[in-house]
Amino acid sequence: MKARVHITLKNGVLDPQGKAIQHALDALGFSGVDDVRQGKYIELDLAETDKAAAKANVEEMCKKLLSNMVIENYAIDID
Amino acid sequence: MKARVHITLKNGVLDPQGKAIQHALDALGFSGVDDVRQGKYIELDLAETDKAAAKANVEEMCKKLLSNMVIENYAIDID
Amino acid sequence: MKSAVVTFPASNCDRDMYVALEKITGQTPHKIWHQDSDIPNVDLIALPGGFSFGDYLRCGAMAARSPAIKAIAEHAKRGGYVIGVCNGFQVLTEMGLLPGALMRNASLKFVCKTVQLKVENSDSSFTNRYNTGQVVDIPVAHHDGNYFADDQTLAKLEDNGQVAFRYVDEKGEATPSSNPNGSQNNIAGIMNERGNILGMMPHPERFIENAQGGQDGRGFFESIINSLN
Amino acid sequence: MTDINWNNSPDITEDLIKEHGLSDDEHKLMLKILGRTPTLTELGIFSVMWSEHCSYKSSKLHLKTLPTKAPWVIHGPGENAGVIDIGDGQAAIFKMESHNHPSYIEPYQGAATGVGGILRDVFTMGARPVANMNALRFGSTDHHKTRHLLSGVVEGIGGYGNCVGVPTVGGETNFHPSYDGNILVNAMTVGLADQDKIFLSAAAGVGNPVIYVGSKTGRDGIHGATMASAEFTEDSEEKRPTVQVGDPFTEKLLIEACLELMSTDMVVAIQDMGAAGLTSSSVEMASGGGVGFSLNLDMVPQREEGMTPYEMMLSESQERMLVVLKPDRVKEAEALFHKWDLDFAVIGEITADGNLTLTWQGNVVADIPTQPLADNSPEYDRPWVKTEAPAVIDAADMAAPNDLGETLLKMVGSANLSSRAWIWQQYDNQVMADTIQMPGGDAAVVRVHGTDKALAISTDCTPRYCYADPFEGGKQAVAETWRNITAVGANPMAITDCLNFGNPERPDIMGQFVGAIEGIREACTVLDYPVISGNVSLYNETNGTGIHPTPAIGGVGLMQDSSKMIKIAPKENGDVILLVGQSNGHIGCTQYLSIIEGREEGAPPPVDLELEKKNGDFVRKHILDGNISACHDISDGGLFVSLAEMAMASGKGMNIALNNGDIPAHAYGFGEDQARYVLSVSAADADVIISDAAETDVKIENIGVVGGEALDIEDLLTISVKELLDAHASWMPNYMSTES
Ligand SMILES: Nc1ncnc2c1ncn2[C@@H]1O[C@H](COP(=O)(O)OP(=O)(O)O)[C@@H](O)[C@H]1O
Ligand SMILES: [Mg+2]
Repeated sequence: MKARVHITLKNGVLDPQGKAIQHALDALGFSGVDDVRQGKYIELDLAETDKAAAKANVEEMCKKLLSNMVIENYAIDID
Repeated sequence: MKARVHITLKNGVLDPQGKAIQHALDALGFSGVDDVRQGKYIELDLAETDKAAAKANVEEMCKKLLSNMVIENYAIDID
Repeated sequence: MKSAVVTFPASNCDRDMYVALEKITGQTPHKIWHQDSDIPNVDLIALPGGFSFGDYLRCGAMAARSPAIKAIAEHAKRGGYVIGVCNGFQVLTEMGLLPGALMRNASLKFVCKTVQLKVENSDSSFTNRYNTGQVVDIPVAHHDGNYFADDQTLAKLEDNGQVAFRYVDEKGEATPSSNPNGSQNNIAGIMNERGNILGMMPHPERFIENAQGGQDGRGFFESIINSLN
Repeated sequence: MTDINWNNSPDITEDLIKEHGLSDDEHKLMLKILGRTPTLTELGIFSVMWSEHCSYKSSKLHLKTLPTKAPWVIHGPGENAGVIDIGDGQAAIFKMESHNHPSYIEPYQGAATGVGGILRDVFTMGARPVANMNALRFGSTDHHKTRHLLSGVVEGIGGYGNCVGVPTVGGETNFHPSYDGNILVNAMTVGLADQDKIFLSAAAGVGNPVIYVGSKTGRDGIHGATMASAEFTEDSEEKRPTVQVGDPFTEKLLIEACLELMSTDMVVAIQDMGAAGLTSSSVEMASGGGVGFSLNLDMVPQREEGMTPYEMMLSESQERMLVVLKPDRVKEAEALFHKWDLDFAVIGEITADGNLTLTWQGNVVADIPTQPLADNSPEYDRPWVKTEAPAVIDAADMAAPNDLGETLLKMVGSANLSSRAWIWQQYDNQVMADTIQMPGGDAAVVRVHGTDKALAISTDCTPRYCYADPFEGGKQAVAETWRNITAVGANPMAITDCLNFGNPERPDIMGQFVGAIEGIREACTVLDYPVISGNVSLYNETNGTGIHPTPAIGGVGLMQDSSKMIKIAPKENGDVILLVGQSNGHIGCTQYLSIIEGREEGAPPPVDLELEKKNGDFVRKHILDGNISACHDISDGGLFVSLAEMAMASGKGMNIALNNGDIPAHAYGFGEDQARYVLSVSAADADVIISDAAETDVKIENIGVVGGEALDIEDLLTISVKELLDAHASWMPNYMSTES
């Protein structure tokens, strides 16, 4: 079973990487980019076969390690 | 219009981060994690209102800046 | 002063910290391996710089979940001194012992150079051998030293005098160009409310003798010794 | 002979052999050594072992002529790195290596894995790495790839070196159009060990276990020959990248684990898996010890599924080592590696028959006698033609610039002479807390931890000299490292070289190679400064245009008392500025000619090695006597640039008056005559030095004093130090922040 986790910065948290990308795109001549935010994308291969159990498990992982709750949000997809 | 870009390592390319995360999860007692791969997730706010045009534009950005075509793949969603 | 230095797998300033503490305290520091859950009874625990777990995922994240961490937190709870330098600062924020987070440098580049720091308040256990407002030279070397906290936290830090060091120019002004990483309010180091835990990005342990380029870092360690007496 | 039975092995066709780059003669030799047709795995092994990269077939003949011995040399070329005696039972171990091609393809990972590779060469011998250096050459600043390559390479070097905790303390950086299609990334590591704890790769002890430690093996870096194996791999959905990705975290663990292992007495032999990974490491260990290796490839830790023996043997996955242990110590060693969270696998044992025997899934897939494979590696005497010596240019034939001040400003703010702080600030140059001379000076200096001693390190090469005259250029590269090391007060001990050239099959290129080697040989001989390790990188060529010949030299010197070390910044106002050496206004091949006149021609400055030695020994003696407070050698840009650099380093001005006789001022000021130094000394010491110079027949002149806010050269120029600093500091940040 595969879990896909998106970790994004909370609103209001400064995103130096996103800002730098936006700047670089601009310099490369890409106009009309109003905002860029960079996050992390993590794919997990799980032995678990039950969807709900997998989700609960990955939720734990996010809280304990994968995301820093002070600055980040996470979203989990299981398939 | 929002574009979401996933940048992932090509198959077979070593992913030191993913490996380290897998290891850390294991050390925290999360069992049954067979593989972890880490990628980037980039959200762009675009002024463009035409979906096809936006996609073509972001595709260019991926090739020119956002992804490293030698070792990474990218995938674009527009909504 | 009895001290201990923690080593995570890819700590790389642990020896430097150890040597500095040994030279300045005249006592041999203890070594704590990240897997140890029993730690020695000491006055000060130092979390050194480096890359703990490769700085993968987030700097200090995996280190903050190591077996030794619980005991370190208990030591802090008992009022024992804890310092985190560079990666150690990142670990302390990841542990939740200090507020805020350290983000990628605004330049997105690793930065290694000597910076000027203003000692914001010489009342603390970590700064009492300096004068308030004194400008000292200390090197930085990091990729993620861009201090971030929400406005409320920031205001609290400032109001409580928890900001220990700030990046400044030679005149002591906290200007944008004297800020090596984009930190909010030019923050280089902070303390907890109780005043027994400090985290800072610059490396005082690298500047303890003139051959290294300066010795302004000594005062930091001497302050801790002083506050124990 | 063992039964070779790999039923998957394809027919070894002529085409397949061609694809593996074996010549007809090499093919015949392979058949003779084996006494039969090879399996695919064997073909792969022969192919990589006999590649230019592993066999040095074009260069061996000439490399043999280099001086490699001195009483203080413990191990010269032939080991993973060279070893010198630095007294008190301690040794310095160092080597430089190229990672040019990978860095052009993928600058970050190419440079990062280059650093990883050279670190392994050094710690595999038992040394703790204490300093990294990097010598970089990029294409023209106008070339559309240069910014991207520069930023990626620097980030990669920092990303790797910073994480493993080894300070990157210096290097050099040039831009020249000859590198447009072939950048050079040369990395050097210096390590320290106790002489009784130096480890070699020669295996011994029939029955001893062979251990694999470090990262798992993937399909990384299986180069040109990939096509041959593609049909045997499961997935072909996407073309496999041949780029290797570095994992500095694992490298750091590997350093600590290996050094811990080597502090015990468990190890018989140890070798990193460098280029050609498992193949070259096992062949070298076996042939070096005159034993055989029997390996069970099923035991190799693998990152990917369905890997074939061919792929496992040719993989260039990083952060891996091969160790032969004493037989009863496997459990202990395993526990040690597990403590550091590293893979540990017994993959075979030492055998008596001298063969590399590989089994996989119950079948023998290769069985090669290693001695003939190693000993019979091809050696070519490639035809070469001597580079014709260019005519000497006379500065008197050249118009003088209108404004010497503006000229100097333009030079210090040029691509090739401006500050490299933008680069070195991305490197942790202080970790380990023993760096006592950081980038920006003549040589980097790191203390030998816990002692009064220190090592001085410098990498140098002036490719434009080498292109004009490989022999003089080769001499100059060696002499410049020697001079830089001298200028900080250290005693130059030995060098490593990294010889970057174009296609050796072209006689003119081969002539450059031969000429440079001759020059290096002569310089090392006269300066008593042996070559103890090195690396050759050929075929740096695109569309028939080769790079400028670039024999990068990495020199290491020793100081007994690190408190005597000096830097380039004058200390006190009123100090006297002395010029040591003969200034002839040599203008050919200079930075002045290139930057100001846009010309690259003429003969390079000749290098009088006896004079180098005399002047250098004189300067060093006075540094060690405590008579000199700052010293800077004169190289790129000549006297005026050296003076400007000293003024910028101290923030103090200078008042200089020249005695240039009938040499035009611009030639005197920007000429690049060799064997020269600028000293800053107290007035009292100046008398001592000048009278000693008279006695020892060293040419010395008092040219002025330190003071004021400007570099003032009487009748010629006045520029404020601030203006100089602005020009010098801003070029690279400005360049990197503008888009191509
Ligand atoms: N790529 C680099 N990395 C680190 N330091 C560098 C690099 N390139 C140049 N430097 C440093 O910049 C200074 C000037 O370099 P260079 O002009 O080559 O010195 P020199 O002429 O004395 O050999 C030296 O201290 C050198 O170590
Ligand atoms: Mg020099």
